[in-house]
Amino acid sequence: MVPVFKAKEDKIMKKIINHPSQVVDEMLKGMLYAHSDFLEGIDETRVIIEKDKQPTVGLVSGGGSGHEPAHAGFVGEGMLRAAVLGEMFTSPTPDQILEAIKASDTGHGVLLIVKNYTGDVMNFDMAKEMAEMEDIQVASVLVDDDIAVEDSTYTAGKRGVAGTVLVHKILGHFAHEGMALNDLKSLGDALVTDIHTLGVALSGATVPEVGKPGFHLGESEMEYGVGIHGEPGYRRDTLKPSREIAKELTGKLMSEIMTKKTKKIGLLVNGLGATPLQELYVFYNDVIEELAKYDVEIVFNKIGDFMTSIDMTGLSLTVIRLDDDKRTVALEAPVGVLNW
Amino acid sequence: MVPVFKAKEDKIMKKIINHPSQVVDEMLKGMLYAHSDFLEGIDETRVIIEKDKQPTVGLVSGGGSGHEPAHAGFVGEGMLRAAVLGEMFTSPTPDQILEAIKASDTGHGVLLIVKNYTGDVMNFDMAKEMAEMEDIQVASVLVDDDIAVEDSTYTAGKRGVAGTVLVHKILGHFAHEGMALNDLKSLGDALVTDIHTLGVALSGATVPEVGKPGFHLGESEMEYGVGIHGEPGYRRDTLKPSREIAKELTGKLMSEIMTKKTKKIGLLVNGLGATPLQELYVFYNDVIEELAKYDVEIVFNKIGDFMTSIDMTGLSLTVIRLDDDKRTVALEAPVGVLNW
Amino acid sequence: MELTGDKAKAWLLNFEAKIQEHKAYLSDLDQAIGDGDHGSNMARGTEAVKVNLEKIAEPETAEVLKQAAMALISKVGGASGPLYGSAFMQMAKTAKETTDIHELIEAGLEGIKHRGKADVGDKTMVDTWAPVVEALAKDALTNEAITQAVDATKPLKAKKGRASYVGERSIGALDPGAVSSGYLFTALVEEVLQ
Amino acid sequence: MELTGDKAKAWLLNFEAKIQEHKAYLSDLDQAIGDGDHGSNMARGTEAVKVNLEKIAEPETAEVLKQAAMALISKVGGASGPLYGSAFMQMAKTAKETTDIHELIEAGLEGIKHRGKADVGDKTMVDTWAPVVEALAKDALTNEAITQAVDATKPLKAKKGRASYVGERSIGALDPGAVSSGYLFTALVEEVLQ
Ligand SMILES: Nc1ncnc2c1ncn2[C@@H]1O[C@H](COP(=O)(O)OP(=O)(O)O)[C@@H](O)[C@H]1O
Ligand SMILES: Nc1ncnc2c1ncn2[C@@H]1O[C@H](COP(=O)(O)OP(=O)(O)O)[C@@H](O)[C@H]1O
Ligand SMILES: [Mg+2]
Ligand SMILES: [Mg+2]
Ligand SMILES: [Mg+2]
Ligand SMILES: [Mg+2]
Repeated sequence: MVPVFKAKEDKIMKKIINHPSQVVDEMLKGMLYAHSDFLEGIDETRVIIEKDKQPTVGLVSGGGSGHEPAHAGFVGEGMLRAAVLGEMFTSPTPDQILEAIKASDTGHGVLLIVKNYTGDVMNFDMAKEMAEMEDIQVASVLVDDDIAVEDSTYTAGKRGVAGTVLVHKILGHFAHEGMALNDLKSLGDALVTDIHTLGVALSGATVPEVGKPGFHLGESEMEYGVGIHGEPGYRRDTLKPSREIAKELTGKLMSEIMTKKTKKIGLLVNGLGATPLQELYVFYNDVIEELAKYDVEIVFNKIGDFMTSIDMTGLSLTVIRLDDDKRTVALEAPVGVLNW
Repeated sequence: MVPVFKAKEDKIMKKIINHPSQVVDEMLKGMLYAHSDFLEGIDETRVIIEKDKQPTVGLVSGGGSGHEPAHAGFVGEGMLRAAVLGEMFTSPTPDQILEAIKASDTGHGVLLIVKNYTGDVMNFDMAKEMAEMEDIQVASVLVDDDIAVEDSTYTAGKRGVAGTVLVHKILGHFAHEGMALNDLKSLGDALVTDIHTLGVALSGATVPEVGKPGFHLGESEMEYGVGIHGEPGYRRDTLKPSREIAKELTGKLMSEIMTKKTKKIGLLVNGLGATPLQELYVFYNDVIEELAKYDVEIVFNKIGDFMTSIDMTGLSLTVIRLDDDKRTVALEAPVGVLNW
Repeated sequence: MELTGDKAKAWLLNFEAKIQEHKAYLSDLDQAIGDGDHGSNMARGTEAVKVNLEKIAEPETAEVLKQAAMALISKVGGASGPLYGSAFMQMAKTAKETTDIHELIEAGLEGIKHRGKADVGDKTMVDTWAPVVEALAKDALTNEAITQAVDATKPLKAKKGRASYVGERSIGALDPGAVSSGYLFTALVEEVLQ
Repeated sequence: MELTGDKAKAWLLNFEAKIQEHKAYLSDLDQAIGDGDHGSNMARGTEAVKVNLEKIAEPETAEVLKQAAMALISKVGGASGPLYGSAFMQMAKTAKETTDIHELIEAGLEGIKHRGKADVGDKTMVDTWAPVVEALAKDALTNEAITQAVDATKPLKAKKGRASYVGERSIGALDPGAVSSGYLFTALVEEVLQ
């Protein structure tokens, strides 16, 4: 019996797990035990899929584990058809994605929603090529909402973070309404250009198999612009009051979204895993007061943990352009998933 | 500008807040900004209440803040009519509770759902007496699900913890169906004897105004039987694998619930605030495997953060007896609240 | 001895000052066997008492006690709010008939016992109030008597309130509510009895 | 020089051993400019390669390379899985026509470039593979040449993959994929070329 998990540097990792290498599989088993009324697994894979598949385009998403409730918590009627779970913070492999695609297709094709990371893009691309060889229609939408990262030919481009969940919800609604694959793809491609996110961290995330935080922040430090895998951000600073964090994030996000003369927006305040809900609301209060400076109407909001980074403390703010009311309707539509 | 919050011993508290003394009010403002479509506040109080009040018994709950989403996250159609928010970890005052009672009454009376702490009991009692003087029918149900605490005439009795949320849901459903106050009270009194909870902590919670954790656990320590305000538990131990924690908690809880020849149960795995959802599922997996030893059917489950203790890492497991299918129906019924 | 309105006001303002001074100490005591908020709870409450009392130009005993009760009930919360609140509410009611200090404090003690169902020896504020009432009956309340009552909570095992959860581990610690009540009565000695 | 089936198998088993030995080092390199999983990704993948290869009694070059590709594609994930996987898949396809080592590795490089769109100088595994292909063309692949190629990634600024997020801060660090590719080619030198 190994009662404690010695990490590097002999630090003990405080987690309720059995063994670092078993976390993903045991979590998956736990999910299937808990939600077998409407979800099932696919043998020999780490795919979680709806039991009851409507004859519509199937939305498949996924990525590394560690972002729970993303993505399995969003599988169900009106959102995703299947989620593919990779190793912790590591994209799933093409064969697993392929199984999810095959099982999700009802003859209407499959839409992949992929977060923009080199690994995810390549693995989903390979799966798409394999599925096409099996004559399944597949399209994909790439989400790259994280404006902390420069988008240029000299980088891998912006990352996909919490805004991905809004893409799941909006496209999931239209798929559920019977929209065709091509139309979903065009709608999705336009949508992702209207979603922008910025995150801050107060501490790094600890991958169980690594055993120590991905980065270390000093006792009075925070970092602006972190990614959801412990990617470093654009600035390290002393810990600031919520009001100032709200000011910095809304400022950057609004200047991005106002390039399109936006009149209506939606907000997503996303906890990164270990942040109390009370802090998300304190922060939301500051965001709203900050937004009084802008001539925009807030027509949608969502506050909670949606795209986490294991046990990171911090949050992200997502702003989505909602001038097209159809998007808002899609966001507000009832849905049969666990964690929306 | 005070960028960092110096706590006692000059440790800096890492929270996304503005000032420790403003957390509750700013959180409340954030909630009201976010959810004004169906929730409203009552001026000069910290009460959050449904806008649209059906002509039924109104359920009022509340307690200290720091347990978010409890209780405001459970206000809405089919659950609570109003939540009264106290200071952090401190029961609200009778005058605030009275306002909630007055605003919740539609002539069918008000049912108070109170967690069993001396402070909560006395403040809600005083409010009840005041309301009765204003000719409002008021009954109350006391929740004391925490079996970590001895129940004897020599203690304040068992504490009310995460199981309270199940009481909200079940009684909320029947209130919504039009059940009368007296019947709700009897049903509730019976119900609370069938709900049992045990918690474990891997770290203490930090009340913003205190600035340091309520208790300190060593690098490789955990504590069994903690309360949701940092009350100490029944045993401190070295950190154990999830499987063993599941064994200890299910063992104690099942021996409590099996005194009634239970055949059907429901499970609630509740994160205490800073525990990643992935760990809750790993733990749920172990609970299910542990329960194979017992001749019971699991007919309901819920996994997530429901009754937190600010930023405590750890979880609680609640077992509820569901031999009466009406309870299960009530738990499964759709509901118009934020965080169920 | 009589509690005039002026004396009542002076007493409670003195109490407020003592609570503010010892706020951190009270919370530390509560941290050890409770949840660490007794200092901030009492500070919040007595500050509200002060605000209410400062509005009263011509203090009248029952009114002073009632304003204190209202402030404590509506600002403290937790266990101590209803307890101190009930004590002052009972005192206010009694003050309509008599302003004898012994009878008033005795009424306060009844208010606490009625609300909290605690008895002497349960390691609560009752363990300060009860000996104080006895001493007042003999006209013999001194700071020494108060300190002695407060200190006597140390060896007790808590049977009521949050401290009862720690069981045996409460032995050896002072009860925070007994200590804050101690300040109430030292203030009484200073402003009224001396 | 020809890559026989036996040599191919020996090469990949040697590669597996090197990866397992340097697993922690590879993850540490990745921690500095990426997400710290390159060691465990490659360890998981090459272990699967070993399992697949041990099942082959009479190794045939194309089959060995294909089995390696399948294992890498289905077990690694992340960025390195599809990249190494595509490399071996291209090598397997080419091996049906020629088993010349230079041509095989060149095909592998094409697979990586096609999949990852990276070029020489982007601070990726391409910066190991490209000089190796050139050296093989001149029949001059040595451990020194490999080390030189790997070390040359240090001063580069990452333009592809996760390391590109850290921008300037990637300068001065070795690229983990370049290092793991270095082990691949040292294994080639040891098992095939010497
Ligand atoms: N049932 C009771 N009767 C009398 N006094 C009590 C009772 N329960 C608690 N107390 C007193 O209240 C004090 C704690 O008050 P406080 O910390 O403000 O409230 P809480 O326990 O709700 O945090 C205890 O030290 C004790 O003196
Ligand atoms: N576009 C690319 N082309 C070639 N190699 C790449 C590319 N992107 C990343 N790499 C290589 O992959 C390595 C990282 O692999 P790994 O850590 O396993 O995957 P991930 O970045 O998904 O965590 C990098 O060190 C680099 O050598
Ligand atoms: Mg990775
Ligand atoms: Mg308290
Ligand atoms: Mg207290
Ligand atoms: Mg990596």
